[in-house]
Amino acid sequence: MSEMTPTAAPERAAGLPAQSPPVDPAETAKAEASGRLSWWRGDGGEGAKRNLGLLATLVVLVVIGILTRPDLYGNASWVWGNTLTILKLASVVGVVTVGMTFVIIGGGIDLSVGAIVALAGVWCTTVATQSYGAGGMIFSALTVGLAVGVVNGLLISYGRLVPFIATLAMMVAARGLAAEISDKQTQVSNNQFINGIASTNVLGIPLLVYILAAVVVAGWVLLNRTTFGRRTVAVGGNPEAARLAGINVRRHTLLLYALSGLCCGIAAVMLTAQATSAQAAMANLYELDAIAAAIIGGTLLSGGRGTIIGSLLGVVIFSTITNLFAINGLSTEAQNMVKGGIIVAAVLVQQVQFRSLTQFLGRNRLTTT
Amino acid sequence: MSEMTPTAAPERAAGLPAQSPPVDPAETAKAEASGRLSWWRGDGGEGAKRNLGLLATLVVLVVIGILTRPDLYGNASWVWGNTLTILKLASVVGVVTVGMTFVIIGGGIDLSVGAIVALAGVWCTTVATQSYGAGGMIFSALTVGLAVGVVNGLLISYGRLVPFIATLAMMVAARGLAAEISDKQTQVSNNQFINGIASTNVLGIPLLVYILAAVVVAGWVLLNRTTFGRRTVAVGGNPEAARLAGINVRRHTLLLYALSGLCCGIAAVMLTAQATSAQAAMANLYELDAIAAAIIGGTLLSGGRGTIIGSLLGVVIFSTITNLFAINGLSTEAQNMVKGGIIVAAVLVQQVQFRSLTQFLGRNRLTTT
Amino acid sequence: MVTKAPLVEAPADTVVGEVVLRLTDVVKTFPGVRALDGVQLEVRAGEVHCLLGQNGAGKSTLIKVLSGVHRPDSGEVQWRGEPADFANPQAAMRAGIATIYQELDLVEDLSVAENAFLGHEPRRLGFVRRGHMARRTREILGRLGHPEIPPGRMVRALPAAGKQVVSMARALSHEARLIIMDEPSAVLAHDEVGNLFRIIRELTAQGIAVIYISHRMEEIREIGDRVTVLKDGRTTAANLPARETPTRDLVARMTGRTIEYVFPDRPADDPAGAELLQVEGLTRHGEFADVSLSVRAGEIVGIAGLVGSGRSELLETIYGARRPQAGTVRMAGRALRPGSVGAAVKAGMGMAPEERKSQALLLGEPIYRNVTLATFGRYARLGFTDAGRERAEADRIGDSLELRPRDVRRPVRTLSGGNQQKVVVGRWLLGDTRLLLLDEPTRGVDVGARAELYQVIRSLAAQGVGVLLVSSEVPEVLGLADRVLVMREGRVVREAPAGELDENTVLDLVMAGSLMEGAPA
Amino acid sequence: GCTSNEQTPTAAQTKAAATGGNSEPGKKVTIGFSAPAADHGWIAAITNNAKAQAAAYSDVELKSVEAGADAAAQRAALSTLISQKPDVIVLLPHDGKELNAFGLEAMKAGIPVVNLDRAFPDARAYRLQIKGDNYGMGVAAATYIVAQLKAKGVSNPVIGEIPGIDSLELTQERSKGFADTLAANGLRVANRRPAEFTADSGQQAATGLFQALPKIDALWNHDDDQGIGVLAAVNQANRKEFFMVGGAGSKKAMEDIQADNTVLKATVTYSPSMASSAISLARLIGQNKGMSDLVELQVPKEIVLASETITKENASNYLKLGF
Ligand SMILES: Nc1ncnc2c1ncn2[C@@H]1O[C@H](COP(=O)(O)OP(=O)(O)OP(=O)(O)O)[C@@H](O)[C@H]1O
Ligand SMILES: Nc1ncnc2c1ncn2[C@@H]1O[C@H](COP(=O)(O)OP(=O)(O)OP(=O)(O)O)[C@@H](O)[C@H]1O
Ligand SMILES: [Mg+2]
Ligand SMILES: [Mg+2]
Repeated sequence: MSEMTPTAAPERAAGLPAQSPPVDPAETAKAEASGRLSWWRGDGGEGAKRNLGLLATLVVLVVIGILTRPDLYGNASWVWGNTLTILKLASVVGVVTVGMTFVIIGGGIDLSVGAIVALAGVWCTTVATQSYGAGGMIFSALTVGLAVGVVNGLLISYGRLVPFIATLAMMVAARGLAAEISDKQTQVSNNQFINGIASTNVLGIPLLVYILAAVVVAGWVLLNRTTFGRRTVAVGGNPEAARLAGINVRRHTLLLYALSGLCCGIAAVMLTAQATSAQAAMANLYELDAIAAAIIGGTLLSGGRGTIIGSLLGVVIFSTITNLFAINGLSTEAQNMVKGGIIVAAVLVQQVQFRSLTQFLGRNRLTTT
Repeated sequence: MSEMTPTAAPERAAGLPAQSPPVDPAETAKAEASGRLSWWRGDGGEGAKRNLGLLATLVVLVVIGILTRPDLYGNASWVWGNTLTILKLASVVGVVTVGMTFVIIGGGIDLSVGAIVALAGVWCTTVATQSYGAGGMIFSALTVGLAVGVVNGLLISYGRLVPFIATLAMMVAARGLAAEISDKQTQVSNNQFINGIASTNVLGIPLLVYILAAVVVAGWVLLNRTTFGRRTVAVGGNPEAARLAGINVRRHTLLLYALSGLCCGIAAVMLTAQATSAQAAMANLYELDAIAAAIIGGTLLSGGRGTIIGSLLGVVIFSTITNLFAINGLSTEAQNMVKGGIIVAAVLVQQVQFRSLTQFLGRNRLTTT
Repeated sequence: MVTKAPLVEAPADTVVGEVVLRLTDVVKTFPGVRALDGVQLEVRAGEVHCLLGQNGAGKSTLIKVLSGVHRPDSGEVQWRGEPADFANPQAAMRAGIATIYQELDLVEDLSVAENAFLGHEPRRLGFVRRGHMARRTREILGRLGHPEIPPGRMVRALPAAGKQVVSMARALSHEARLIIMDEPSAVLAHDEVGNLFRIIRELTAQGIAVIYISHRMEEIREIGDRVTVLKDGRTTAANLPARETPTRDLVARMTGRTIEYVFPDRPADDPAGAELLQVEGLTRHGEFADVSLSVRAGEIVGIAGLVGSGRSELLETIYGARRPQAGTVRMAGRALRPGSVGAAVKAGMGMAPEERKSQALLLGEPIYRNVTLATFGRYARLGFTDAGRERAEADRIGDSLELRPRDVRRPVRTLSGGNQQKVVVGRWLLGDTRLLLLDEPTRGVDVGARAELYQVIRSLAAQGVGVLLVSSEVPEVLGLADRVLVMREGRVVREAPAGELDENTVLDLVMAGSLMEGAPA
Repeated sequence: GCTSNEQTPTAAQTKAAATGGNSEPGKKVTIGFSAPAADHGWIAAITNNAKAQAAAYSDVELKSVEAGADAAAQRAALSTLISQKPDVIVLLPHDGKELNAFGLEAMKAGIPVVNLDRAFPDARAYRLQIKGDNYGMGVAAATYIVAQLKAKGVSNPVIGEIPGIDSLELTQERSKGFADTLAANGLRVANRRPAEFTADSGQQAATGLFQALPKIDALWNHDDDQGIGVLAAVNQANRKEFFMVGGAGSKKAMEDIQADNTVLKATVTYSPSMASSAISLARLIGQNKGMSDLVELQVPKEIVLASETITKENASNYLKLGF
């Protein structure tokens, strides 16, 4: 079963560098020759297996849901609707997380995402902007997101600011600007097209879910199949090596933050549509959600490694947890305590599952050798 | 002037590794022989210079204060009182930041500090605890802080969780527990000794400032003069090397989080005394303040480098900014926009100042060669 | 700087010649790899026991078993007559085994003294005895022949060679009965190696045993007593006399075949074409000054010099990785934008840097992605990468450099040091590089692969590629290059065709610099 | 300003300065003002109202300091305020209990403190307390809901609740008033999902609530600002089987109630106009005057605004108070 041989240990704990068990080349060659190589092998072997762990966590969460609310889960149409609700709930943070994943893989961090969403949302719902119609609103949201991202990127790549500080400053400043623009009021969107984004279904599936899917697919292709993605991994994994290989590290860093800003712009449109309004305090702490989702999804905070699918699963796990609490009517404080436990358990399950799989395969392999 | 040869470039920007100008062995030997090796060479050369930059930033902030409110700054006793107010404001976050600095230098991160402060604060102000008097309250705050820190440490070092996720989970869980214990009510402290901590002055200086000073001095000694501190740098800077050198990396990591928890316990007492009460939502986002202060102070987010003095200056800069806004009566939105700008400017000033100092010294050295 | 006092106090109960370490049938597997597959080894007090083997043979793994980093799966380790099982590095250190690892293991932001005593700092009540520690470090450094390195200096500020000295100081700061050195000479220049050997002799005179790993046969002849040869994780020959065994025998046991350890012939007629690289008056204060040189298409130009003579900095500056304070770099007559790697690469330059881990490799990424790191853009269409093509190209490079293991999808992290080096050099053998800058390209590469690498470089030159080669091994520079520059303290002190120089002349130039009259051209 | 997109200040919520003898310009009064940083419409309206009311008086100078992120920061801000020697301080504390000590200090220093919205536990810590009735809000909402359900004859009704930030004491009080009143009528809350006073969080909390409760009869949403999101979620989930009661009393909510084309049928007030009143009364305190409609020579010690229930019938009366 060589195609399941793990190639690296789970997330590196503080100070305990991951030791990567290597793959037996002969076995791999054999497997390849006999065409048994499964589709997810090759480039993302380790990531794929980690993602299996996340899927297992998701399944556990759903099972808990079934056990605690058999009445609801007994109803197939409710289950389907609930699944869509979870995905809809995940969609906004999901789009932000895709951008965040690129930034973190590229060795940075973006604390300003929530603020950018708010600024873009507020900007696109001012009376003036709304007068330009849906096109003008979407255009302005995307442009604002992109522009703020570019400023982040410039500060970090050419101003040489530490990403944490630069984006923290941007977070504060962008929320301030959003409050200034909106006069701290909630700005209602009167545009039916925009508001419709959140309520339209296509083939029974909400438009928001399609948008999330499109962004995820685009992100996946960008990361795994393009030179941009390869540079991202190189820049985050070893910036000096990337530089000496002729990659323009600064320009690439700039592009990463711009990408994140653009994702925030998209998210702003989605969130504004959902709330049919925007205000300076919206998308509160999305930065934390996005970073947490990316990291639970296997992205290394220090850069150089991560997967889009993992990040997506991370977001979905978080929104499934929220949903689980909602359908069980848990109080906030109980909810928070349980949530902490679930996060820890999720990561542990993922690791144990991963390790025991490794061991199991290891044992298997040894007996056949 | 070999003793002034710069030893490393300023803060590494994303993807732009610091290049270390090499040292001329002959010159060094000469310098050594003649005993000309100056004090800031050797251990903390770079850190010390960076801290000069932070001081410069502070001075600029004060000058802005003088220019915008000459009426207030004309009054010496007001200036003195205001300085003490700034320090008092900095004291709680300052204590938390000392612990955070250790954790970050050791290669970790602690997102749970605010929550630990809240939990320890709530715990020590329950009716039951208050019945044990000031001693019991202080003891319980410290014990709770320490215990939560130890749990963090165990999860990270032995459970192999990524620090970001483990402490994020703890942040959520500890706030939940605090809400549970306090029943979401604000718990008033009726203990005059505890409340007195915030209102007592000794020799005209608030007790809180003495506490901050004591923690900072202890932190400095611990980091720079003990094996614990030196090993912290090793564990964060090169965990593999630390392990090969026979350091118990896991145990050390555990101790670092325990230390951070203990600092949170101390901060909880201070904050409770200031507010004469505690509640689950207190110390909101202190984690962000502490991390930002440490990083502005020159601590590398990736570990292995940082100074206590830098962190202290970072905290004081932030509270000076807040104070500046207060005395100028700025609105929140303007305040936030300006704050973002000031943060960026502070770091840039520090870098420019640092770079030009480097260049100046470099030129000096060349002319004598 | 000859020392009088003994470097390390020998443990009182040492009997020279007594077997201190015996390994029987030691096996260590990593999932999928048998790194050690039945190793026998016997080390006596007071001897220098050399370990020989190709890249990936298992030498480093073996010493990691000895130093408590890895635990063997089976087999027995006997330490001073008793079975030993070192659970962690601390246990091995306590038993008296000190190790200098192949990859530098220093903490950049600690001082020299703190690094030397990391993990066993002299202390009182938890406080580091800084004065005491500095004094002892100065003492050890002095005996290592480097009194100029200040104990208080951050390791970050030291050049690679200085760091190696600190690593050595750390090994000597323990009271050890056995000191293991994994390719210590790979980062040292000629005179430093002499220094190292002097120290080793002192150590063994005290009855301390030394395990010495190197790919340089001359060193083994000079310092070794007995040799054990590893091949594919097995001992293929044990306890051969180091001085008497013929090289071809050793090589045969390492590789299973015979290899001529010679440099490829230079082409009979001068193949060099038009001037490719012209460097004029290049200066970086404190590193090198007023360097002018040129490389023609198809020419191999070597740069010899001591460690610290500024060769690496020169190469990096030509490549645009550092910004010069004065001088110009031209490729084929066109001046390059200073301080821009992108411009250099676009003009056809490629550089294999000196430090593979920090400057060249993405350790977690697969081999093929490391090999194509500089060229993946060329195989891409409309920004989409072509993984199949990349793997094929990487395979080709792997073949020509004897990379092992050969599965190019393995993460580079799991490769042995020498094989990682091949990946670094291999990167620039792809694509249409017109000028190759090689900084210590054979560092840690075994005899067989080295010959292959020389062959590859020569044939590239034959295809019209210009090569600028920096190496601390003078024979390599003389054997491979057409023309040689000798650098001393940041200046070119001599330039001559390789044929006109011999090893001694170069060494004299490099060290004394008194032959200034004859140079520079 | 309001939850629609108008940028004009709230003229209707400031008391015209031309009524009664008290409006005659008197002794110059410097009022120090501090409220938490505005993170949602209601708090923003508080600050705006205070400023607008102060501007309406020629004899009032308003010195406002932002309260910062928490009680400690507000204390620091207030101490800079005190150093500027105001005649009266109007204070909306982060948390009354946490700032009790400050109130005592200021009162001792001879500066009367007008406590806005959030109370100090210690009566010596303030001169005047003017606040809304959080518990009463819950009572009012529950009372309306109970009456409606009775009128419709619903048995075993499913009641949902969407509070604001759950860790705040004011939220606790509102929920308690709601729960107590329901319990008195033999009802209970089936599920409560807290939001954060913002529209987007309201939308998400409501979406979660709808998943948990496939059928709802009545819903109380604590805050009309987050109610925009709740109504959006109602539309998106296509749920019309219940009626909803809002909270605070925003202009948009009143308009919706009046139009009667959404599930929002009523809202219970908690009006930010109290900030305007606080400034007016602070001025009187500073000038040592009483309230002209009262016989008393001084401003009373405590004023609690009743929470009123706005429905389609009376909405037009309240529209001018909507923020
Ligand atoms: N941590 C590891 N994980 C997986 N495989 C490893 C690991 N360390 C070593 N190996 C594998 O074990 C084998 C032996 O490696 P080792 O480093 O011992 O070789 P070496 O003899 O020291 O080679 P070199 O001369 O190049 O340093 C190689 O095939 C290598 O890929
Ligand atoms: N032992 C040492 N201690 C302190 N500084 C040193 C030492 N050796 C070299 N240097 C400094 O390092 C600089 C260049 O070092 P570097 O090692 O990069 O040169 P190099 O010629 O490339 O040598 P190599 O490539 O063999 O390491 C010199 O300017 C010198 O001042
Ligand atoms: Mg090796
Ligand atoms: Mg070099």
